[in-house]
Amino acid sequence: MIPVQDFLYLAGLIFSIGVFGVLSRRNAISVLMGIELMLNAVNINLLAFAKFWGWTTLNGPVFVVFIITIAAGEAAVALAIFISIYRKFKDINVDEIKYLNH
Amino acid sequence: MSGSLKLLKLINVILEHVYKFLGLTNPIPEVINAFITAAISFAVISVFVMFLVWMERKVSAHMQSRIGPNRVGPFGLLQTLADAIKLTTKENMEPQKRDKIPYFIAPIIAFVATFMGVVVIPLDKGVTIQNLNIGVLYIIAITSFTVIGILTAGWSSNNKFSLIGGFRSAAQIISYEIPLVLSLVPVIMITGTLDLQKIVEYQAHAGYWFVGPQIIGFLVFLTASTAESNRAPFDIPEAESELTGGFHTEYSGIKFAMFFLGEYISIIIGSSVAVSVFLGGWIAPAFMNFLPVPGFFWFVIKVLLVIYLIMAFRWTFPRLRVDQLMDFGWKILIPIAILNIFLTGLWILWFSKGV
Amino acid sequence: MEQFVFWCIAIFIVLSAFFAMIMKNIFHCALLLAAALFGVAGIFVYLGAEFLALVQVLIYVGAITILIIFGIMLTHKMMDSKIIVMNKQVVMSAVITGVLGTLIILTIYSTAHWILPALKNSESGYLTHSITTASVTKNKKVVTDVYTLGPALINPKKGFAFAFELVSILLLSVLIGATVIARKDQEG
Amino acid sequence: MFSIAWWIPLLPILSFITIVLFTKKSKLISSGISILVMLTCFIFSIMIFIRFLSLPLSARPINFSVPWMIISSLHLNIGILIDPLSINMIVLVTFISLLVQIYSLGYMKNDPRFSVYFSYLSLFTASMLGLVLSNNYLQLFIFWELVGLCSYLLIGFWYFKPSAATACKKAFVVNRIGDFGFLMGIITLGLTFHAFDFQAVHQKIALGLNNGVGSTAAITLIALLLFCGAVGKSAQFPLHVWLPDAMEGPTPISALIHAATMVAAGVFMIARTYQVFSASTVAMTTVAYVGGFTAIFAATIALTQDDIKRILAYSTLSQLGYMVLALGVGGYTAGMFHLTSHAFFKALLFLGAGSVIHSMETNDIWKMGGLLKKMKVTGITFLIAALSISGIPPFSGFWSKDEIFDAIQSSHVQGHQILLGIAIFTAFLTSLYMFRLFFVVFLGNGHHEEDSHENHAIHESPWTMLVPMIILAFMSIFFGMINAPHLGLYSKFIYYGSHPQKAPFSIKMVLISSLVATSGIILASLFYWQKVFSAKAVANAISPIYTLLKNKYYIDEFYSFLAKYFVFGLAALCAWFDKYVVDGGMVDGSGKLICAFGRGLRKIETGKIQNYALVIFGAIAVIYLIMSF
Repeated sequence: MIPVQDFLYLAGLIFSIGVFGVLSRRNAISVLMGIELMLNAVNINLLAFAKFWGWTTLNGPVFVVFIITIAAGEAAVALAIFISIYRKFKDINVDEIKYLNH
Repeated sequence: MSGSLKLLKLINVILEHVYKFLGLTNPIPEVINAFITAAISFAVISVFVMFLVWMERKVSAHMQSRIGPNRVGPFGLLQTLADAIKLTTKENMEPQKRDKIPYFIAPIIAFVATFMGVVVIPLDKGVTIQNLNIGVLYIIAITSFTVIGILTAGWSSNNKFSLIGGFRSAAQIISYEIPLVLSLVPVIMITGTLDLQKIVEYQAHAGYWFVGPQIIGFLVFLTASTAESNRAPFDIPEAESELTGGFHTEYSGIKFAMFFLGEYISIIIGSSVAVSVFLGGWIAPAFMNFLPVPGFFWFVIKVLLVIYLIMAFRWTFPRLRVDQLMDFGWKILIPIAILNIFLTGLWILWFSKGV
Repeated sequence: MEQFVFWCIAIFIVLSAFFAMIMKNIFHCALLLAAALFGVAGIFVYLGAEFLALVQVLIYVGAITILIIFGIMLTHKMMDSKIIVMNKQVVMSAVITGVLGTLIILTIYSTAHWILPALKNSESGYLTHSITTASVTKNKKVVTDVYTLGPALINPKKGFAFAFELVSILLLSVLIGATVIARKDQEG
Repeated sequence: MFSIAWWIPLLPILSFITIVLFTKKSKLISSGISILVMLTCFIFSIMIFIRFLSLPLSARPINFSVPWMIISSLHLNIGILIDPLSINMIVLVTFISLLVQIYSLGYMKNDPRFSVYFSYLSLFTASMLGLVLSNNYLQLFIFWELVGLCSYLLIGFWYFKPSAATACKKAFVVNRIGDFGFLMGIITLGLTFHAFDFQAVHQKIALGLNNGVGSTAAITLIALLLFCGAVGKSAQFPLHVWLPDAMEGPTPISALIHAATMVAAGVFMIARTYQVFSASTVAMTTVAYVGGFTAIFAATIALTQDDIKRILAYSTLSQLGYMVLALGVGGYTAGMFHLTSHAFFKALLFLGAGSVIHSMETNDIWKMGGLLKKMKVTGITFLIAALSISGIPPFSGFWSKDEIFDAIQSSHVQGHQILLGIAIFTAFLTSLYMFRLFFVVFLGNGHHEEDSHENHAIHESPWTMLVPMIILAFMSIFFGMINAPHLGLYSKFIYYGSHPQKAPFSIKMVLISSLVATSGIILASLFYWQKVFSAKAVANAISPIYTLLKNKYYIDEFYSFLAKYFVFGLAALCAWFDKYVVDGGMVDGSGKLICAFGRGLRKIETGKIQNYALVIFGAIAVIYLIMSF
């Protein structure tokens, strides 16, 4: 039996790494990757708590399903936006695209 | 208890003795067991693939009124073995500006991802390498890894033909994954399980194969799985006339062999799933019930028949253009599959009122 | 043994994720991300949610990563790894992330002793009452089964039917929206 | 049956809309619609009148009221009040309007904006009818302003003439001054009585006078503010300057609006709100003196003018002064009676003048002369009207004017003897200037040369113009007789209070007024017909006074002076304040302050999303740190 805090430590680490990526990467796609990592950390947390509630409630897994779904949608839209930005600026570095009303 | 199961049991018993001899105790034997099972499966599958390659060449020769390989071994049966030896001993040519690590792991990913699907295939009643209660989903999920291998191969080769091939392949596999899954959904709705073993048992219990009521699903699945394994007429990713060899243009020797192997394994897995889900798996046809052969035999026969069908496609249909391919997947297969789900849902509601 | 494998996977995930965030070649980053997400699927298996593990593999590894790789390929030239990948606030963000991560771990460490036993003991205790239960089941091990998860998703009374429908509408709009945004402008 | 009254203002509005939107292209259809509608309205008015006569006293007046809007406790209605006063007005307005529209067929024949002219006439008539039928103050005010708008449009009908454009602006602005007071009065009234319906307000006033609820001071204030409106609209002394200039409009307009109907709206309004006025002695006295002063003041100016329409305009002023005077001294019936009879003969005078102008194409009386021979119908009808306005018995002007004299005689207003003297002297002046006009235009030989009119030989006007004039001449002769002594039909119909009140008829007054009128005529004939005396000699003898009169007492110049040094000075002060204190200090200052803030804050708005995210996560970390200790 693995104690729940081990999962929580792991999730915390993944979350921090994701935050670091979001804050420091120039490339928009890397930022998106960071966000995906953060979402995954949350998923781990949700499932860990659900498990240690003794699966008395399905809220955790259901939320995980929703998060995964929404993450997929988010990734699709984000990449569509990146591609259309790339067509316009020939660049998808977040710190250089300041004005979107060109 | 059928023969093949006895065989597996026997392997296990022998292994246990070996462990005892080596003085090992649990839980390490589980791990080693897994490795050994994998090795055996790999060997069996490899031999089977060699046979399939021979078979494909024979089938194509037959369809084109040729003789086909006939020099090495009886009926040229050992021709593939010779080819395999040639491939593995060949000099490993690599592009100078390749992206080293991805270039190296790409064929491994592609091969391993496909090969992992073998785990849940129900060879006979109760005989599966590792039965999962969500087997169908497992196969679909695991095989989707292949795309990463293909994309990595295309990208890391630093060759625009490879890249375009990889692109097309990825787009095609992702697109056809949807009708593939959707065509399986009606059966899952009827049986109420994702376990391949249980699906086959349901057919045995019900007395009919799902190819009957789910003929639409079967056809969609067959088409989609053909496309999934990049076979003609859906072999756009490696269209020789346009892209030379597609994503594996820059691969040679053993690495090329792994892609090649992966493709054939994916055919085998697709056919196995088709057989398990739609063609009754290990169940003997009604009129041949009396024959004293194990279910394993029927399973292999059915798989070979389906593979023959897929091979026949290759020499029957012309290759589709890339936009036709996408249109076919999105505008024909998916709507048909969704309609099929809908009709099945109505059918289920009709026969089990008040569920 | 179990714990050992778990920590192996955990270290694998953390290292993959970390290198995915600092590597220069973004394509390698994407591959490492895929590895990390695959590892997370393994963690899901450890948590007893095999179904969700497979969903994770199918969607994150099979779809999102591939989408990301597509995005990379459409917006980058091959092998252009010589660019600066970090922005100017990298030190600041490293500090903040470090502080945040340390705080999270410290919090877990300091609360684990008293909150986790409470969680364990509360399986039939008072804490359960305060939670809207999607589908309470006596059988502790069936959660990974689609039989319980499916009704929990679409049961209109106890489940998440409304959220489910909302998500389906969201997905539809994503489908259309992404197509519209990414389509080349029809000039003229 | 009385609900057809709704259609009386509505039909002309519909006709206006139809003409403007659909039939503008066709002169025939446009004028046809307009005249037919007016005929219908006239018939409706007569029907209402006849039906009303048969109603018992207890059933009067008839009040239709529908809710318009409800603002908490304030219920605003829109409605129609049918009583003798409004019946008198609708019959009069529809009748004059009908005749003027027929007349306009001939007069405006060659105007390119013929259809527009008729649409304006329809709109004006609708507004005027709505005004006289209103059953509450707010509705009255709305139509009051609409009437003002129509007046503006019609004075400026020939907007390409600079003088017309100026005149319409002047009329509008001057009227706004009066209307401002009027609106203030209505607001004060609403605040005092919490009601706008005539009947409700008047009942409250009656009750308040008995119970001491509404203070007399408040009522005086309201009455004086309301009177401001009447001063503006009926062109009483300080605000009279717009009416002579308004003669720049087409002559039928002058006849309809600036002689017979619209200018009478002020008088009508005083009569309509008579309960308010009669509750305040101060207000009544003010009204009486303003009216009396306007009467003699305008009459003296009229003596010296050269423009035929201006003479008539000042005459109108003078006669309006009479009406206001009559109302001020308590002669409710006399005022309204004079209003009605004046409408006939003044409209006739204007139409006659229009006929003359139509053929002479000039307004200067000294360029005319001897027209009686060439324009017999015009000349005779004009003579009838002149006799009527001068108060020669038995023309209708005589009866109404005599009624006013009697009312002044028997009033209790302080100094009514002075007012009576003014009135009688004005009557003398009236006949003097009127026959000066008549003799010069129709009998004198004039200064014009026959040759210069070869191209358009002086001719009688077409029948469309003559028929209305003949009808009006008939009315000018006989209308007054309905209120002759011992007959008194009018007095029995329109009266203030609970029973008909008629000033005692005195033979002495009749003799005096007839004598005065006749002497005026004789004096005029001596000067301008027989040329026994020279007008110029007299003018030279009293040169300063003549110049003063000729220049209309320099009222316009005085107003210009006021405007230039007082209003413009104030405006310049305001402009300075607005420019440097409001704009410079407050508006620009606040803007500059915000800009300065913005410049400061812009530094942290980098537009880089990661900067923001850094701040957010940094903040989270800091909060986290704080919370954990």
